[in-house]
Amino acid sequence: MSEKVYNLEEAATLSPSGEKYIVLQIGPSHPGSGHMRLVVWLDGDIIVKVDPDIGFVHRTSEWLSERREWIKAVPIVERIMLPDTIHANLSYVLAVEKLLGIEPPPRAQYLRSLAAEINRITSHLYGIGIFGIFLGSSTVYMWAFGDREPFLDLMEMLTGARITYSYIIPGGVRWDMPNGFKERAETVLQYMERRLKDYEDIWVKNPVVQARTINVGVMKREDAISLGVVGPNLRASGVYYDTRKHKPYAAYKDLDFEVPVMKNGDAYDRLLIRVEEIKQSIRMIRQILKDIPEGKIIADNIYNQLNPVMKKVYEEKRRVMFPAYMIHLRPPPGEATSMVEAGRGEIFFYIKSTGDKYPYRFRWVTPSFRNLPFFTHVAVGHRLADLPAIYGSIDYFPPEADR
Amino acid sequence: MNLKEELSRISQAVEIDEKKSHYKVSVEDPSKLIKAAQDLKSLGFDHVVSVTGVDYPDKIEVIWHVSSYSVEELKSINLALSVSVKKPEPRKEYDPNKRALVLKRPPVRVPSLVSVWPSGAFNEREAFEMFGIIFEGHPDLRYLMLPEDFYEAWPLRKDFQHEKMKVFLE
Amino acid sequence: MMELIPLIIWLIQDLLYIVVFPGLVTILVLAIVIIWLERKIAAKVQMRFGPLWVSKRIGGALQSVADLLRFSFQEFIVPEKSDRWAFIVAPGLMFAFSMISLIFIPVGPYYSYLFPSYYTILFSVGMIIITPIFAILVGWSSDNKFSFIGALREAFLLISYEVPFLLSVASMIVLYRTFNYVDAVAYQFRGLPGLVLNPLAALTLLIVMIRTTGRFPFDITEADSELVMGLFTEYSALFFGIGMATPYVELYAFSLIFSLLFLGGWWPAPLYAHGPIMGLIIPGIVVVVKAFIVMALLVFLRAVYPRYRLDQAIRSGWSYVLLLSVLSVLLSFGEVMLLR
Amino acid sequence: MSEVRKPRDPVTGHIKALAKGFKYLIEPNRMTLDYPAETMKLPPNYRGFFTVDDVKCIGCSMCEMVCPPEAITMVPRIVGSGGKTLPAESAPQDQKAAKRTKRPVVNWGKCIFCYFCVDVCPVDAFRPTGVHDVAFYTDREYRPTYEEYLNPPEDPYKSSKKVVSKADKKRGVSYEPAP
Repeated sequence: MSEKVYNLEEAATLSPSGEKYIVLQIGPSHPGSGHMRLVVWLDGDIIVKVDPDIGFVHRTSEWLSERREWIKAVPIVERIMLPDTIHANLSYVLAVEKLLGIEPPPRAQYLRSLAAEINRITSHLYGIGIFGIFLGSSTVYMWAFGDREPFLDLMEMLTGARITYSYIIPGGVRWDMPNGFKERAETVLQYMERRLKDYEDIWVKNPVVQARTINVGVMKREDAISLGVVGPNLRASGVYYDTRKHKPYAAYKDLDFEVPVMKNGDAYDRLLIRVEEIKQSIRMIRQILKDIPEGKIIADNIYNQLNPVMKKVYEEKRRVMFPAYMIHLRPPPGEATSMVEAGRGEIFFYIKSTGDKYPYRFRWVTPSFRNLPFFTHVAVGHRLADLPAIYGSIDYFPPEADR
Repeated sequence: MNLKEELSRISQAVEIDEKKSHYKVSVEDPSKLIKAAQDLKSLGFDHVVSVTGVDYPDKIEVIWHVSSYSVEELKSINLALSVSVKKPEPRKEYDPNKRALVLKRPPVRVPSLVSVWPSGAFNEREAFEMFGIIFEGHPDLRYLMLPEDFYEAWPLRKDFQHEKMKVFLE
Repeated sequence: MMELIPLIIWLIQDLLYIVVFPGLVTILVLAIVIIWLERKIAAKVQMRFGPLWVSKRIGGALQSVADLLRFSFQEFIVPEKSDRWAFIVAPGLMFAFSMISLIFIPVGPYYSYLFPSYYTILFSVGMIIITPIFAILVGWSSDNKFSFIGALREAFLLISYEVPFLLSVASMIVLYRTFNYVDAVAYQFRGLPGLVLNPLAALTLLIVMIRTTGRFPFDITEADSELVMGLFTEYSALFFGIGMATPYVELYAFSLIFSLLFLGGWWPAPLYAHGPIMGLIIPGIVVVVKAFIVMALLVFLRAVYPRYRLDQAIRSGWSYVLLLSVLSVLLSFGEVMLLR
Repeated sequence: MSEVRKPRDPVTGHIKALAKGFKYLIEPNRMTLDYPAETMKLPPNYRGFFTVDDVKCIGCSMCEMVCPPEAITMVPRIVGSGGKTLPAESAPQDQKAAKRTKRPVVNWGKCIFCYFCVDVCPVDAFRPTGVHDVAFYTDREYRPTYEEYLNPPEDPYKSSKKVVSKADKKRGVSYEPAP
């Protein structure tokens, strides 16, 4: 932070042409912007005001989902949050299940948590990698993206796809855990644990990284609460809040895990908290693999609607086929909300049904959208070179914010 | 703390279904909204999760979903604060660009709660451009995501006509 | 007729001097090799192959050649509002001055007859110091805010790292009591290499080298996540290629200076010898190999470090590095007093 | 969590970082596949291109209804001998004798490989082909006719070395020749 502190009220009155300031348009085609534009007012090297201009990848997911059958929203919400598809999928399905009044069986709950935790690791690795390339370290970028690979392979084994899994459906999950999954997962977890030490040496405890991130982009606890930031960024500011603990879903009630909380709220804490959450996810995956109960992976009232061919497929391949009911889901009138702790933070769904074959109102808020105040409030007063550090540390994913 | 009691003090219309974790406080009069929001904030609901509208044939319901980071008992609760405003009648107006009469759907007005919950700022901007809800008192009510040619289109209202979109659909 | 023969030999030697050591051919080959090596080292650390498919049998070593070809067939676009002449000339001048500095760096005991000078250290250092000024011109003439900020950063860094650079070279001048590379090498032949005699100056020069040639962690003027491509944002085609190559030429020049001043020059080749083979080629190879090792060490840093912020770099330039260079001068004085 | 945050002193930090980089330089941990030269043999459950069993299909249009991107269209067919279908144009003169049915065709330009259609099929008539990385060069190729759809795109890297990935404790992912 510079000694000269600009307050936001003063910054808001600046003329957009900026006679006194350099106005930088960072993005939408800029290596350090992603699919968005940051309009930055600079006084010398100091940022006076940042105006995030989002919406370049606005994909009208709400509009599309309100004009389609209920089940068709599953792939749509996934495509918005590509590094983190399971959570979008899960969150939507939870809301629909609340409307339908279906409760998935315990094995399906565990499988949901398993997929979610594997996905959380890949999502955090994605974030660490992007943070790396924003600060100039191509090694961490490549490492993190490479180390997603074993986890993506695991998910491929489980779901048959690498990114867009469409794994979770109302009432359960679509595929059961295949043979050999547990052994492979254990190998991958051991690999990741060993690699985290490498990350520590070359990235987390690298003096250059520490110089770039410690006391940069400080989000104080009170600000974090009043600005409503989410996820690891919130916990880095010292707020103990995790949807998995406070609004438990899937199998998180039964799992034993800690929620890492830091207190400084700077970019370095936000980096550390992601590393810690990877460790917790590894711990949770071990528990799930150990404790996973036997049984069906789909709710009974859906299983009973399967025809004999489908039941045979289910017994042989442990694959759930859709009864015709799935196409014509018509939840009773009412509204439901659901919240899920995704890799970047909390996804919120608000769905209103009028008993029709389409959702009447489909509203969702993604974590990146709620992390936007980092640009408008935290970046002010820092140097231009701190902007990528702040951007990278909050793990902002523009398509996710635009929806 | 008995949540139901506290909430019913704020407004008469309170729906609570703990099994479905559904909590909703409806305010009849938009002018009482800020008071209700302040009361909720003093209860401990300190941040806005989502601000959205729901378009009905005759009215628009504006919903603030709020939750708490600071009060331990409220962390598991996601509360909806809703207010309904009647939609003004759409009227035909001459559009010099199209050289024709076009149907104008006037926006509705509700007080902005940014002064109470700063975390709703971006959400309210989104609700403004999607539903045509003017949040009075919002410090920076601009279009957020939509481009300029969607000016006053209010795309998430049910009567939105998407002539331009046909090209993209097929 | 017979009296022409020595002249012809001199001509051949001068030609060799300019073209081969440390001259044009070597720098071209070395630039290609070092760019390839940089990418390969980074790829090794980063768990991937690196350039491979251009020439698969030799590990993709011709990738840089392919890039050069691509650059030379691209369209060169001059932005409408740029300062046209400066925009075109500045990268060339920047490249030229970094090349000129090479002429004053002898790689063997052979004294060129074209550039005989007793002050080769001063000349080469002077020429290297001029190049960043043209870098600032490049940034200024583009009429792009990112280039402009890049130019400002270059200017700030130039000033803050020039002094330690000059002081570290000055400390070696004090130590060797000469302005001449050959005498400096001769001094090291008689005793220990400069690295042992004055490690502080060596460290300072290394840091300055990293900074001036824009290696990590001082990759500040073209920090791509902030400034797109820094100075060269608006450039395209061969001019962009020149912009990419100049730091490597500077890196080569710096590494030659480093190996001559600190690594014993062309030791273990004989100190004084005559003829193009013993006087130029063999010592040249030795020096270039040493310089190459230094270059490889510096390009390896890319695989380890992110970049510092501008103010951090400037602060350390004016504090730690300056302190180091002042100490190195004092150390040299001390050693000179002691040895006398 | 404060012990995690404790900063390392710069000298140790630099040395450790450099040492780690150097370790990976001499002992590389290569993870990438030499892609077109080696390609993956896809696991049986991989969601790649798929085709329909002409005989099994009953033309119920469920797949068309569930398809989220509306990529599936049903084309009219008539039932021929042995359960195989014929194009509707080749119907015999006596229209009433022809048994009419429908068959699905997937527009690959729209398909998102969610496999909802595969799962909704009441007779399990779709089957995956184990092909994934296909490039189309014209718009026409995206939209196959039904006959083309029965023979989905071929693997363009047939001649390359086929490998399968394996979890590895040391390297994360290693590749071994496909069985």
